[in-house]
Amino acid sequence: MKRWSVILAAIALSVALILAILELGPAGIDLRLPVAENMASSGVTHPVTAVLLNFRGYDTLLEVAVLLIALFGILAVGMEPLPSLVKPADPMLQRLARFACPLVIVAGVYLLWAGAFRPGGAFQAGALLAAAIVLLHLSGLWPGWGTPSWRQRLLLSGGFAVFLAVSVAMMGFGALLEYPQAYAGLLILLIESGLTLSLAAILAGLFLFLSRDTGGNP
Amino acid sequence: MGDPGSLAAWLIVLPLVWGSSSFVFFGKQAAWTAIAGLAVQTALSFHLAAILMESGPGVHRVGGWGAPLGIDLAVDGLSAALLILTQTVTLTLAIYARTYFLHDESKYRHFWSLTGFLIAGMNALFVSADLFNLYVTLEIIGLAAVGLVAMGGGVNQIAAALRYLFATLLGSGAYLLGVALIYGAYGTVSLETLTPLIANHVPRVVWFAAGLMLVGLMLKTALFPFHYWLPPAHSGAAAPVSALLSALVVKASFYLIMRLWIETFAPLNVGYAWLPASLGAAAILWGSWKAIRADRIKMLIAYSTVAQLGYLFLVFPLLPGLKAAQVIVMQIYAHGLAKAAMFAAAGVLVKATGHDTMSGLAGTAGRLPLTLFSFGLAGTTLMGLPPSSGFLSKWQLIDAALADGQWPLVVIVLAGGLLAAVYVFRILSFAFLLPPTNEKIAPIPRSLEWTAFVLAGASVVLGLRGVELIGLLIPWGAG
Amino acid sequence: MISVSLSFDLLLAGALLWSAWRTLAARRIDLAIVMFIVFGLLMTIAWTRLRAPDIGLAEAAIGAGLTGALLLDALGAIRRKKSPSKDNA
Amino acid sequence: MINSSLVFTITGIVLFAMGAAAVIMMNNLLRRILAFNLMGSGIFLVLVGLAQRQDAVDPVPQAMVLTGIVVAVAATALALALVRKLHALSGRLDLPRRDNG
Repeated sequence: MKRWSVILAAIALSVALILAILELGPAGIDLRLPVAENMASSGVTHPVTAVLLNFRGYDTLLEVAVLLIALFGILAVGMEPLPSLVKPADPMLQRLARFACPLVIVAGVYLLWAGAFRPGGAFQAGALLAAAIVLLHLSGLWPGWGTPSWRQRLLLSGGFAVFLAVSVAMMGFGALLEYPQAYAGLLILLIESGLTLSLAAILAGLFLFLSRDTGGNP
Repeated sequence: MGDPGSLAAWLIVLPLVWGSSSFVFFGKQAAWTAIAGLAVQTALSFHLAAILMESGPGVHRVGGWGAPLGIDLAVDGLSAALLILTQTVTLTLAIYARTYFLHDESKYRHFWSLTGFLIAGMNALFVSADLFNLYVTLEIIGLAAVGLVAMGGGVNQIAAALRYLFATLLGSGAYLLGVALIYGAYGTVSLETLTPLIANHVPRVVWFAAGLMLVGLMLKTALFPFHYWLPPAHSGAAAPVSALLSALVVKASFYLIMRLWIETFAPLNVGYAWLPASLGAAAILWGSWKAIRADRIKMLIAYSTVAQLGYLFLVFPLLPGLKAAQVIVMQIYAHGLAKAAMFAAAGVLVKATGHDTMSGLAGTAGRLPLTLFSFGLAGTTLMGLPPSSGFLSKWQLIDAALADGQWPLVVIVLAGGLLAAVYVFRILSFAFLLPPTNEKIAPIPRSLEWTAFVLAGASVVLGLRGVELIGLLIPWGAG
Repeated sequence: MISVSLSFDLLLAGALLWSAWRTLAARRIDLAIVMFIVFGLLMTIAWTRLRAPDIGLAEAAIGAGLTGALLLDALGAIRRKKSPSKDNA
Repeated sequence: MINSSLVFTITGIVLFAMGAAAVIMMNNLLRRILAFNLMGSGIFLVLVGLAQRQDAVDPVPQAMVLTGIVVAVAATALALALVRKLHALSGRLDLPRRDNG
């Protein structure tokens, strides 16, 4: 009964929404114009990066806060250490991981640098670095994380702290995140570099704190 | 940092600073850092309100771009009222929590960082003027609250946290789809830019978008029948967390509904007002009934929250209007203060008797008179007895409803008050009338009892000083 | 007359819906997770069709990659936890 | 005139409805997490697709979706942590039908 009413509601919603969007005329406001007009003063040349770290940089600041909250939540839940995997990691996999990791790191740094003028940026770069760490972990070369030391905690929250500090410092120029035009590019690169490191640590942490598989004996 | 906009920005930044620093430097000083930060925030929020009364609403253009390209923060009397409530209640609860968690420090060490981020998210929500930015603040609040419920890690907490998590994710999903449709229809998510556009023309898809956002936010506010996740989450969490969640967190998503429906979505109110109002009436009756039948103290208080949230939605047919906004703000204050006091008092009772059942209360009145007195004071606010702030909010609601010819609302309000009296007296009768069965009553730090009393006292005293609070909303009504 | 690119889009949309359906309807949970990762990779293609390469990169790395790894790891942990208790029973 | 943006917008709407219905109906918590992610992907498709229905690239919704993807992975990780803990404590992968209140 409940099942069928949910299914019917879902179908009705889809049909109604599809019909409604098909009759929709053009939007009254086109944000591509102001984005294009202000690109020159944004400090980067790639529009998505300009929106992400300048025009709507405040969203991004809060989004990093969301990631940190998930991390706090995972740590607060307190995972118990698991019995370790039965078979030790495959030496073939280890060789592959050792070979792939430098490549992934280079690719990550490239993405970070490329974000200023073409697709890429801190999030993709951080995710790639995190993937490298997860790969090392899965091949038994990187232990899972238990309770983080204060150094680890500094690394995890450092990118956010840099972002927050820059945002607040800019209040001296008028408002949160109001970069002076001449330094916008530099400040964005500073924020993105910090974010890349911390995002790599957080995203890998989401995995490694959860995994809690210390790699050795249980 | 003299203008309201910059003050609002500081209210978002400060809790992020102490929240993340208490993550890096765990330990005893984490609590004190949080309390110091909250004290500064409280002062700033009052300062903000004072400036607002003189100079009117303020705007902070983040990044200096201005909407619709950038994101604006907008502060008016309504947001200032909620900022003050949030900072003061959290400050008091932080003092309570420091003592409450003193002996379980390692288990609850993430309380401070999660609370910091939670408060930052709430402050950000109260002042954001951008639909997508509001989505991010909703996620901050939702995930931080889920983390707080799960903290401690017992089976019941984890199950309650999961139920809460799926409810909040489903709610923000529906909200975000609404935002996506609105961006598609108008090309902007800035409230300031949207308001004239929506007043001018409403394509059909925008009706659906508003409906999705309303349902999503009602789910997050635990309006009946979407309340199923609230009682386990609010009753299962540690007492300071229950107090934060019941007093403040559910009000955040409600505030957003109200913010949208009195301004930007006001042209859509005609079609939707009856739905929240009738659900609100059902919430009052159902929540009170479940509270009367509850056999655990914190479950009773949690169901009382379900009922009290109903009053907020009851006001919808009277919107938009200054009077209705005043009723809502007074009810948010009355319930916020009273419910924080009740959960704080319940925390004392649970700590003292060692369990959470109603029968365990037998004879506690003689041992913990101040706590039971606080509970009773908070109870008068929930019942709406004079001179409490609860009386003021319900009396204003009746007054406004009669002026508008909406007499069914009056019946519901009166019935709700009677039902509240039944469940409040149920607790008091266990505590006062039954002979003590439990000889072991653990010693309780005085500061726990006193913070509960301060909150309960504030909920009553506010009834005598309601004029100032209501006055804060007048610049909003004029502007 | 449907152009080549539009028919590719329709095919891709169909594949997206099919993989989503399989994710939800698969009897075995491990197959559901694998179908979800397939769905993530199809999403990556859809983002390039929508000329959103930034999202495509993020989807591949985070949506399909990290989320998939998290899900598989959780499943592994749950199975590892389950098997000893089964032996006892 | 139907174009690729509209095709993916419609796909997104159906994905949202499927995902949301499954989040409500399913009992297995891992499946509900999968359904939540499908629902999220659907929303992201609508956000970008509908904004670009005139066939012009719009960087603003694209940046919003990047934000949304990161939020979704954060929520997924937290949900998985809770599910794993629940399983470790109680051995079950679903929520009890009715709470004991």
